[in-house]
Amino acid sequence: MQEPKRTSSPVLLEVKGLEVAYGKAKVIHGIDFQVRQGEFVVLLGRNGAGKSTTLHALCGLIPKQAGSVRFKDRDISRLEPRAIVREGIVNVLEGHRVFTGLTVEDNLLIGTYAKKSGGDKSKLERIYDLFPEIGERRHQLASRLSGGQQQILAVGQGIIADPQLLILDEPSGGLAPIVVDRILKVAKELCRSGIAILLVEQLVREALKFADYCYLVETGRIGGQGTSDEVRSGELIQRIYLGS
Amino acid sequence: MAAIENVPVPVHRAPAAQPTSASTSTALGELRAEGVTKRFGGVTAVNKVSLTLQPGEIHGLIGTNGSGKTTMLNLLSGYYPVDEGSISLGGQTLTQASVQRRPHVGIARTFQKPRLLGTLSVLDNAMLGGWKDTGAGFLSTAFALGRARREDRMLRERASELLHGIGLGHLMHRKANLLDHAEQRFLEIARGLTMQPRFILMDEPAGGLTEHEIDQLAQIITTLRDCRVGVLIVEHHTDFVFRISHRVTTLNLGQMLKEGTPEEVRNDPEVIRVYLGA
Amino acid sequence: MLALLALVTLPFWARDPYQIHLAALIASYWILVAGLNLVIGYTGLLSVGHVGLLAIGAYTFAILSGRHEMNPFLAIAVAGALGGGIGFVLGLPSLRLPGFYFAMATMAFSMMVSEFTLAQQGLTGGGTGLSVPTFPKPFDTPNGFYWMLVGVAGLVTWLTWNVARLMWGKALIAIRDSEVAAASVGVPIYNLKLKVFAFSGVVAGVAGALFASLQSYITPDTFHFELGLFFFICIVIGGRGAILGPLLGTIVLTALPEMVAPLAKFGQFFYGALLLIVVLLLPEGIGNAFKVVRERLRPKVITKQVVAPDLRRLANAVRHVEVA
Amino acid sequence: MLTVLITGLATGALYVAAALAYNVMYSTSKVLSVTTGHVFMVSCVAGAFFIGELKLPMIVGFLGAVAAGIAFGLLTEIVAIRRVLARSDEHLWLLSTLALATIIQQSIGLWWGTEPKPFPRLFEQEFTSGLLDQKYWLPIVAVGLMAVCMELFYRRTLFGKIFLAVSEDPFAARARGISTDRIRAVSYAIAGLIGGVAGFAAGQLTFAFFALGLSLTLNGFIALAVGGLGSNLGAIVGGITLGLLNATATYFFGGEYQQTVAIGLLMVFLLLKPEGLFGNKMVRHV
Amino acid sequence: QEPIRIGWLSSLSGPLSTPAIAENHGVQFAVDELNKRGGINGRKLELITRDTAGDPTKAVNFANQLAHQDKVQFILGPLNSGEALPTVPIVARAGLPNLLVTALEELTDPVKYPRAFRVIFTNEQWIRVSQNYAINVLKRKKIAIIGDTTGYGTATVKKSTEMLAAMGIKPVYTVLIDPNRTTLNDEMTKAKEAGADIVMPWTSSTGLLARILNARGDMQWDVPVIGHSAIMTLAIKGLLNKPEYWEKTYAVGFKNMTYGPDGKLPERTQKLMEAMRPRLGGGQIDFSFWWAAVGNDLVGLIEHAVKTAGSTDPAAIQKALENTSEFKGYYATYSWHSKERNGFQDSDMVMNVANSFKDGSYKLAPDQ
Ligand SMILES: Nc1ncnc2c1ncn2[C@@H]1O[C@H](COP(=O)(O)OP(=O)(O)OP(=O)(O)O)[C@@H](O)[C@H]1O
Ligand SMILES: Nc1ncnc2c1ncn2[C@@H]1O[C@H](COP(=O)(O)OP(=O)(O)OP(=O)(O)O)[C@@H](O)[C@H]1O
Ligand SMILES: [Mg+2]
Ligand SMILES: [Mg+2]
Repeated sequence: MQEPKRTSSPVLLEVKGLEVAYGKAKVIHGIDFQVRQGEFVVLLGRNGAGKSTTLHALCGLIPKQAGSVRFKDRDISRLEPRAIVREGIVNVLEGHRVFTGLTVEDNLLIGTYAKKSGGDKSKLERIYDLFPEIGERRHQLASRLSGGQQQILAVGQGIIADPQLLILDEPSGGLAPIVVDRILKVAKELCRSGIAILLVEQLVREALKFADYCYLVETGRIGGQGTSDEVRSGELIQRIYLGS
Repeated sequence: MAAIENVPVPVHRAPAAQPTSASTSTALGELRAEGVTKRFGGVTAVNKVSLTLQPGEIHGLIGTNGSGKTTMLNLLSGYYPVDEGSISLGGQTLTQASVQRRPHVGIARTFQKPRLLGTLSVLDNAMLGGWKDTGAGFLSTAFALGRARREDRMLRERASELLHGIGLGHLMHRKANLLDHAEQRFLEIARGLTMQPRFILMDEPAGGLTEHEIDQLAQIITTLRDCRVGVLIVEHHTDFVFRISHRVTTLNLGQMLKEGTPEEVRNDPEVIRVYLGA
Repeated sequence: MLALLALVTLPFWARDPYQIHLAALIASYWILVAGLNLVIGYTGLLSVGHVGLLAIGAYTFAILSGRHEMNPFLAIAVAGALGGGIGFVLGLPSLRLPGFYFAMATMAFSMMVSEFTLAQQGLTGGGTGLSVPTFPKPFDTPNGFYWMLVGVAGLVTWLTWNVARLMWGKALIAIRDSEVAAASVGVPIYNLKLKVFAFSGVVAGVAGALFASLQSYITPDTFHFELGLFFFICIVIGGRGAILGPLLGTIVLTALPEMVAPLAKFGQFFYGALLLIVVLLLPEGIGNAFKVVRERLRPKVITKQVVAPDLRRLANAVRHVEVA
Repeated sequence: MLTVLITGLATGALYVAAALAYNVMYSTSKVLSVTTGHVFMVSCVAGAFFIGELKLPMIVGFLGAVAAGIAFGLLTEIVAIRRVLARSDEHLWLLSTLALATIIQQSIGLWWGTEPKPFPRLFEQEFTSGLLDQKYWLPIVAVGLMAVCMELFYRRTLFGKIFLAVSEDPFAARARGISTDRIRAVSYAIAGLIGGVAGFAAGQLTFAFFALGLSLTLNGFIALAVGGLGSNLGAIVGGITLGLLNATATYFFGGEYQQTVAIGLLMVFLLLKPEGLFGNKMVRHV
Repeated sequence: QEPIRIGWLSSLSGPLSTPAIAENHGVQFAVDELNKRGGINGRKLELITRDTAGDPTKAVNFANQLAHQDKVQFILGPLNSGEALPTVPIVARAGLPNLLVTALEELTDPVKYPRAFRVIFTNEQWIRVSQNYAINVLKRKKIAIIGDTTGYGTATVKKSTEMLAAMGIKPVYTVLIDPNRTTLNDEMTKAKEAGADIVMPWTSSTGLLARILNARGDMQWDVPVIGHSAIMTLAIKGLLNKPEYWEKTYAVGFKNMTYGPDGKLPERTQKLMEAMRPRLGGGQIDFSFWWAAVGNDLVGLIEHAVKTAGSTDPAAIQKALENTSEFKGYYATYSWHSKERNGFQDSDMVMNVANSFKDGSYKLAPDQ
């Protein structure tokens, strides 16, 4: 379908006919979507629709059954996760998944590991400025952090890896409204600075407020798409709210 | 089935419990925390917070990340000893009572990250919630004496009723690690309810749920309220909290910021500044 | 059911007493493993030292019924009691230790026992060991004794099966997988651990007595540390949280060395090799092998269905709290 | 008495090395491999074979022995660990590593013989030099050096943290661009290196003996438990303590109760301090 | 003509494997020779070997397996007392003749185990000969006893202490040591301080024995050492810091495997050696040859018994062995009778010089 107000900037990530199964149980039945350079894309859809699975698959974390993933016009479907991270795709997993046995600072350093400049402390300060609440606790074990603080740390871990495509899987999980707002603002900032964002969110309203373009995932398929304004105004929004 | 109506509540049978008195008195009593403080090394996670939870009340506990909500819950459910202040239920003090004692006086809780037993079935997980009502010792269990079997059956019925009620009836025999996120949350609540608690403390029950599922959660919680169960909700889904709570307490940096009706709290400039945002 | 029949009638179709002996040996091991299974497989306590309790049971029986002519059945009871008692005393402090430190405690215990049996020549005959009497009629023949063993094994299995299927089983698994969850529903963790461990001690003591009588002679080398590891592995290879699996594990691991026996001095080597192959082929453990295969053949399709509460029913289920 | 101390230190050094090897493997895989002690045996036998039988120069023999150790470390990871960890969360690794240990010990027994064989003298030295004899200080120095190197390795590089990350949440680690299998292999190679060097250095003390492995596996584990899983400082203190305890126990109580006394004391200590000397303290659970 | 089946319980791997392997050579050789000669009364011999790896439980299983599944007519071994203690009663219950190659006294009993015949010396004989040499020949009375913490070690230390006590001698120093101890300097120092003028180690662990000698040498203490015969094996030589550390070391050996003054062995022994040499690689023999000799005698005795009994009927075999007197084996001369199951005479034992090992045999110790 033709998409009027979508940015015309070149395609950064293109997923075509992606299919994934856990064991024999197929959960993704051919998903296609695009992320363009400097674009802020959001995937919406109810629990278990297959959003996270899609993201895992395109990052090479779980095997794909079919489909291709192209990034910067290179086929990365066969690459292993390390290579994909080096290509510049970083996935912030859902559910504040940080390394609780390490200190906050070490967690961030891990974030930089894949880069050539693995382990340089220079970028830390930037993160601490963005998120003072973890800056205060930089030498604490991550296990001592509150759930939300861990979620913030996870996002920080993603940002410090300075990706070209930052994937945020339900970053709002366990965050105070004001913090959600801040995180999404930060994402928007990154977006402006040229980093594409691929967001998965349950907070539809907030997500649409920041996103440029939106896909609706319904049980392993793309159920609909459009620019945020189209979605807000169109009938799609109902299906999203009903959780289809 | 009929059995359900005349299932006894064998609190008096509970191993380490003489609280027939306790349970009846708590039936009217309220869960009360007075000026509780908790420090972790340098951090003061909770600082002189007071809070009361009536039977049949829905109480919202909100606050920025790291403001001490979960810690407060852990204090009420006994995971941490309080450094200062006291916790009591219907006049009976719980300040020293261990985690294991809380269920016996009727306090249940759920966790920010669901804590289910992945290898067990949904039903078994739910049944486990009723442990406090089993008095059967090791031997009577090993020899499957009448009592052990009776208690097992009783809890089985109780749990399956609850699961049907909460909407997991169709998953009764699925392994818990195959549930997806929402189902896990609901199962945790079911497990808490099998305890037949006077009060249930929920840590971010709506976390990661869709609007639709949150509505269902709201219905469940209001039903509990109608059954005179006191519910404490720690939540960041503010409109959800404001919608169903009678009263809301706001924490900030471990301290009480505002306590009042949803209306009052929602419109409180401080709360808006530090928590809700514009 | 059929298997049970086969077991009981084994003496009638077994080709020779050797097979009976092997079956009897497996039974005596299983008696211990069944009890240990509650400790390791269900409660998740990594005990590698039960060989020590086995030794205690064995020596108690040998000394009482051998040297002091005590009635064998009484002697077994004493052996069990002693095993339980010592298990209890061992558990009292060591069950407070987390995971691997507990394993180390049990390991230390078994080493101490073996040094003790070596050093206390007056009591245990030291390196020369003790001969162990057989049981009175009708258990004095290999077949009779085999039936006795199967009987005891059956009883113990039934006991553990009860524990596993009723509330205790769930509580134990809760302790294994999430002490936090266990505590939150009021499970007195330490208390349960202690009881289960003591029970496994009793069973180990009884197993020791029977094992000793089967061996007819015991020396400290009979109870080498690897035997303790062996019991642990029987359970692990069988798969935790089940009873059939560990039983299979015990059978396989006991039978393997006999199969490679004709290889004489290469036997040990091939034993190791076979073990490795078993693990690599069935990383989920023998017990789960069937399940895995079944899921390969007929994968469960997880049907998604929107969670829809039935509030009336919920209200009923909750409200009769007040009714009571 | 001084002899007791020195011999205690020397054997203690071996236990330290074993505990260090445990640590590095555990840090990536949460596995306490039964083959830990056998690494020492392999390298020790290899050393004796290269220098003693093939008459190769000392340095070549040393490199060969260490290479053997590393190779065996890698073998352990590839054969006994990788698949098992990928497929099940149970303690099956105990079985797989035990099986591998049995295999290696038996094959060495068949090839090398079941009698201890001499380990060549590495440096010219009179045997009458008593406590200054190389068989004591070689292991002590070698292990000391390695301990320092490990510490630097953990301090200077990101690896210490990476290891922990891999063991705690492999999936998340991979999402962060860490190739977990490779990292785990590295850690096992390092363990092989430690075992290789220590096994070679202690050769004159232990002789090249096929059954060397298990007792090292056990004592190393005890030392580790005392020091606290995951702490290298703990490994050092624990190992030395155990070595001294063993020696003095024999000295004062004779052999009968050597283990009992040594381990008994350690147990008492553990009960007072359950997380071990330097194990990390309570972490937040809820 | 169905074959005569012989069960052979040997610990080919694990502890004591060296003598086991040597004996195994002998048994195999003798069986093959016999079969070449057409077997016994036309019946071939079939040897069924089981490796018990020194584990009693395995030994028990295999004893049952051989007796009941493989239906053997004879059982040889096992070697290790810890294994033999449980297997002997089992074999006895199965009513099979059992030729023992284990020194522990308790194993023979004409009443309890009428068909168990010991083919080698008993512990007591062994200790007696050693102590006799120490006390009466070397004139040493301040004895230090060292044993290992295994069953054998503890038992033997106990026994020898009792036997000394019977002679009114109390050891000046006694210690039990874990076989994998890495150094014995402090134990030896203590022994010296205790004023010992002879050291008697009872352990079959060559490592431990070598360490004792090394400690003695390193502290330049010229005390004689008399102990377990493993102290004479070639394995020791390599483990010694210096060759001369092997001097003043003696152990029990056997008349038939000892070089006479003319530097020759008894020619029966020599013949056997030459016959076996090709199988052993042709070169010099590098293990104590007497084990191979014992292996041969085991088979020789079976032949003798079956021929005398005219069948393999266990009862008849028992009779035949009971009435054996002065059966000249390679290793020793055996006689049993209805009340005696230990067929080995003291007179077959002599003391050897440890470092005199040559081509499988030893030189006679001085002053005998
Ligand atoms: N490890 C797994 N094994 C088997 N099935 C799985 C696994 N992980 C997820 N699934 C199933 O795959 C489907 C998609 O899951 P996924 O987590 O991708 O959904 P989602 O859209 O991310 O939902 P959420 O909003 O909860 O994150 C669900 O039905 C889930 O049950
Ligand atoms: N065990 C602990 N050790 C050290 N600090 C802790 C511990 N538990 C909590 N804290 C600190 O106490 C503060 C409150 O934590 P808590 O988990 O109660 O916050 P919260 O209100 O639940 O936040 P969130 O909404 O993100 O879950 C946090 O700053 C946290 O770092
Ligand atoms: Mg998801
Ligand atoms: Mg929280």
